[in-house]
Amino acid sequence: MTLTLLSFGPGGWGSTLLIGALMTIAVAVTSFAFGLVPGALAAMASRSPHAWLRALALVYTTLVRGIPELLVIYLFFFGTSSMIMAIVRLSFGYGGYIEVNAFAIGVLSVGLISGAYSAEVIRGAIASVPKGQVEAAMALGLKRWVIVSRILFPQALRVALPGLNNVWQTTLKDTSLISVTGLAEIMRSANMAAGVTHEPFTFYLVAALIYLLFTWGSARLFARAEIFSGRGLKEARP
Amino acid sequence: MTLTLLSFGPGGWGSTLLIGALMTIAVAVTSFAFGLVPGALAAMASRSPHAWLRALALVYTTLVRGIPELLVIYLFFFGTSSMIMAIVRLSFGYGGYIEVNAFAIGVLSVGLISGAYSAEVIRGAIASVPKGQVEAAMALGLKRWVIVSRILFPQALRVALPGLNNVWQTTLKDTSLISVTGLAEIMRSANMAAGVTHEPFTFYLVAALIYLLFTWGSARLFARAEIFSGRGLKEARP
Amino acid sequence: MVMDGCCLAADDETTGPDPVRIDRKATAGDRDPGAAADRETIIEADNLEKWFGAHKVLDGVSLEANRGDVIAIVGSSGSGKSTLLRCMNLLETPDAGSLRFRGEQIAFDGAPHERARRKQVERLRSQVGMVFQAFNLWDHRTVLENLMEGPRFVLGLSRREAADRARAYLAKVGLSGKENAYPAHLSGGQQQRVAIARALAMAPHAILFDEPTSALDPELVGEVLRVMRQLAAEGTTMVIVTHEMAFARDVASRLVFLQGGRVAAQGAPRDLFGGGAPQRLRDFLSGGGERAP
Amino acid sequence: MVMDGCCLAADDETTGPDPVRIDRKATAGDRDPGAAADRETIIEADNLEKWFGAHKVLDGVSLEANRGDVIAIVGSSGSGKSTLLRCMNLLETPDAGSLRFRGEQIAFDGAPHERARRKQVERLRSQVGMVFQAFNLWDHRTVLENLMEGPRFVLGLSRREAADRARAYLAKVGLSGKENAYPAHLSGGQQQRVAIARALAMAPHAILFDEPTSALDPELVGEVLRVMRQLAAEGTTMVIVTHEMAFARDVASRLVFLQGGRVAAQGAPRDLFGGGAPQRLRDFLSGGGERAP
Repeated sequence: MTLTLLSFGPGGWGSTLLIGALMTIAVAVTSFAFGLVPGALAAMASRSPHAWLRALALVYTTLVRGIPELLVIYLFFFGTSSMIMAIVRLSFGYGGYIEVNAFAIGVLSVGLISGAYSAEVIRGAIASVPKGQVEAAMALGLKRWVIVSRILFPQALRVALPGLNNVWQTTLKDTSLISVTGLAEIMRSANMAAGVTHEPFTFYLVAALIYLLFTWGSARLFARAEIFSGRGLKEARP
Repeated sequence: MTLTLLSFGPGGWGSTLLIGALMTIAVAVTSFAFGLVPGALAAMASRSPHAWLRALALVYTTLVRGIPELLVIYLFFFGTSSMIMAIVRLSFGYGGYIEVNAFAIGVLSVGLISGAYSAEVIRGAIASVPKGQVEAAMALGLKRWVIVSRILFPQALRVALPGLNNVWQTTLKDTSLISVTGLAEIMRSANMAAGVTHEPFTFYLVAALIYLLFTWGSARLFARAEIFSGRGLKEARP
Repeated sequence: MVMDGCCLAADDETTGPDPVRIDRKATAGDRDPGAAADRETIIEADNLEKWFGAHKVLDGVSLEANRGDVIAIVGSSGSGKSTLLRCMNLLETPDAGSLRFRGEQIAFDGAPHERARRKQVERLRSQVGMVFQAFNLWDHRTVLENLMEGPRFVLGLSRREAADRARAYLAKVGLSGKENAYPAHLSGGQQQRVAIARALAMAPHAILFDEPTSALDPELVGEVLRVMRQLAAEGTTMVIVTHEMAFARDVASRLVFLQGGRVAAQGAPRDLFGGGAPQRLRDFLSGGGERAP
Repeated sequence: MVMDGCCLAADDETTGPDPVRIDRKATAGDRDPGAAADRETIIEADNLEKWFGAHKVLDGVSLEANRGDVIAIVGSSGSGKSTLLRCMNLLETPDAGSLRFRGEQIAFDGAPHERARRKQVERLRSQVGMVFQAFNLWDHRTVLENLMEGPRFVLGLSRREAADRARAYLAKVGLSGKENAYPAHLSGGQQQRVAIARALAMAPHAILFDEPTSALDPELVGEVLRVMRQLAAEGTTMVIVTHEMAFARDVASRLVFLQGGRVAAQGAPRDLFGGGAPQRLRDFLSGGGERAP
């Protein structure tokens, strides 16, 4: 019976779950990548000589990290729709309810959460690059962007990878919370299947296995990236 | 109007929110404390000479950390109620629906999540205590539990506190997910108020502020504990 | 720098004002009315073997420490001298051989009654002090608390009794006034003296010293050796792994030279530092070993 | 150990087979058909001042490096010698004074046109090589890539041209065959020679050396000094902060002695190492300074 429920044929939820799994990957990758932007900006701001930039970075990371992820999503969901409705009402006089795009809200909110954690990882990684590595590049007359892209970034990435792996895993899991906005990712798909079939445990278990598959697979990718970026280190001697 | 909504009088949601906030603290503290038990056990198991104990600890932490928190709660909620219903049906022949206690399920699931993260913190903290500190105690003939409670534990705690602070903050936020089981903590209270008043943004904002207050307050407590446990370190010289 | 400092410290030991330049055996005999052969045997290690993986660190070492003995164990690094010392209070468990403490056979790992064995080992350890190279003071406790821990929780003294005893031994190593300091705020030499006081506070039958001055800056070696010299003069039974040859020659009643996990030579320092030493010990003494004078 | 090794290296420098025992000024004059006074001035620092917080590190230092000069800057630690060197390619920005590079005035921080200033500083730096005490090779790039980075991204050479040039300079410092090694797999001496080749690959008008042998094990100092000696013999303009007095005496055309952020003495090494030195320099040379012979 369980196998029938999970099949791809009629009466089976296989295709619903598959589409949900793909949607989860899409949201997670987009959110994580999008989150690297505020993350990198906040990391740079926290190393800035300007106190207000440092304060801004601190407020961003502290606020986002101190509020439950689910609440951040709710705030964005209702905040954005209220704001858009207000704008539309003022501009066009239309006062009805406007549904905002769940994918966009999801990426925005989960991405900003992800960014708050990336910021700390990136900040630490940049700080870990010895000053002399950059000075040697400056002494050759290399331009600033060459130094950042070819010296600072590759060396910081090496240190950042384990931390970014953690942030990625958290982001992947956080996408499950977007299910509350109605986006049909794997969690929402399992929800629906559970509600219709009255077999919640089965479907949540399948969803859990899919998440484990994702975290296991991405951990392997990160491990490879770490080996690659660690080339040239003493321990990596052939 | 917002002030009326938040007041403690009739038509105000003040008392609902207050009770929700207190419930959040109760669940969070209980879950965190309960989580220290599997956390400490897994930490010890991961240092055990027995391979199967190490494997068990690894499976526990990997599984729980790889599955979204919300899903862990769902699994426990539906898993436990199915199990209890099955037992009751087999024992007493009663086949109706049995609601399990939401507080208990919440503490059980969030506590086990918390424990998976505590495990890593505790393991690292124990490993950080220099071997010589324990050997010096053994050389005096101190009994094992005296060494653990008076030498190993206080020194490990010092190292563990920042990590435990992180775990605590995550646990506090994770309690918001228990709202899906119907437990009236702050998130659920805000949900209800939002649904009745159609002012979701206001109530989610209030809930967010309450969480920030909690994280800020507990961070201060942890900072004090760190200063206290750091006495005797070189940097702490008066 | 290192060699200079070391030589200075050693010079200090041999030429400085020193009231205790005596033949240890003779003094011990003087204090003990019986003949030397009658003195109680504290620790008796017989044919100890110890493997670390595929490497045999101890290859059948026997050693007997009688009351009042000051035994210096010397040898190059890797000769097994620290392992031998650590076996003597079972911080390392020997793989073969036997160990007797005041005549009582000590069981090793795998003994039938694990609980009984552990109790026996704890009892043995409480009667044999140990001073480590890295001091190993508990850095979350004050100096006084470091000294009180053993008397309170092993000997069962009250907090007040333990504190009184701790203060007495702290005075003995010249550190009165440091009761409430934390170890991290003391110099290395002071820390090691506290560690010696911690061992003394248990009133042990013998004290094992595992390279007690090797982690110290050269200028701090002297203060620790002075305390050890005083203990020797008072008849304390001591087994000392050391690189301080001048100290070993002056203070030890017996010198044990380990090489490759075996006792390559042993005897009175007078004899071994004279012409009577085997060639390989002479090689070691003439600078082949580390920090030899 | 440290002192011994250092002295050995210095001995090696003075007594070893050495084809380049020459008066630098004279040779420079020989190569350059004009008179010494006509030689081009590469770097001209005038009355530089630098504060670190409330501490004045440079207190009005002037220094002129002409083409072919080998200037050794000596002085005890804290005398400001590294800061002076780092000011000369604006790794540190002086607080007062002026700096000219081949006659062109270099603007400091706070100049009206920040963008123009940065371009000028980058141009200056590309024409002045720098060798650091800690080598500062990029450890995520191979040796060859370390040498290619500047030629490719500053001088605009193609990948192939940069690789050819890199190989040539690698051969010059005696490290052919190490092209694909990563810095972490080389000895300190080899790393420093790669760092020198990295500076040379930019064909700079001058190279600044910031204590190039201070981070090296004593037995590796010689190989780096040998390369620097060869560069000097070829007429490379060099400014060297160093503690290697024997090397400074033999190779430098001019010795600059810094004390408390001021030039306390300068002149030909022959004169300063002879009787003509002021008392404080003689004190420094006779062992007051670190690692002086």
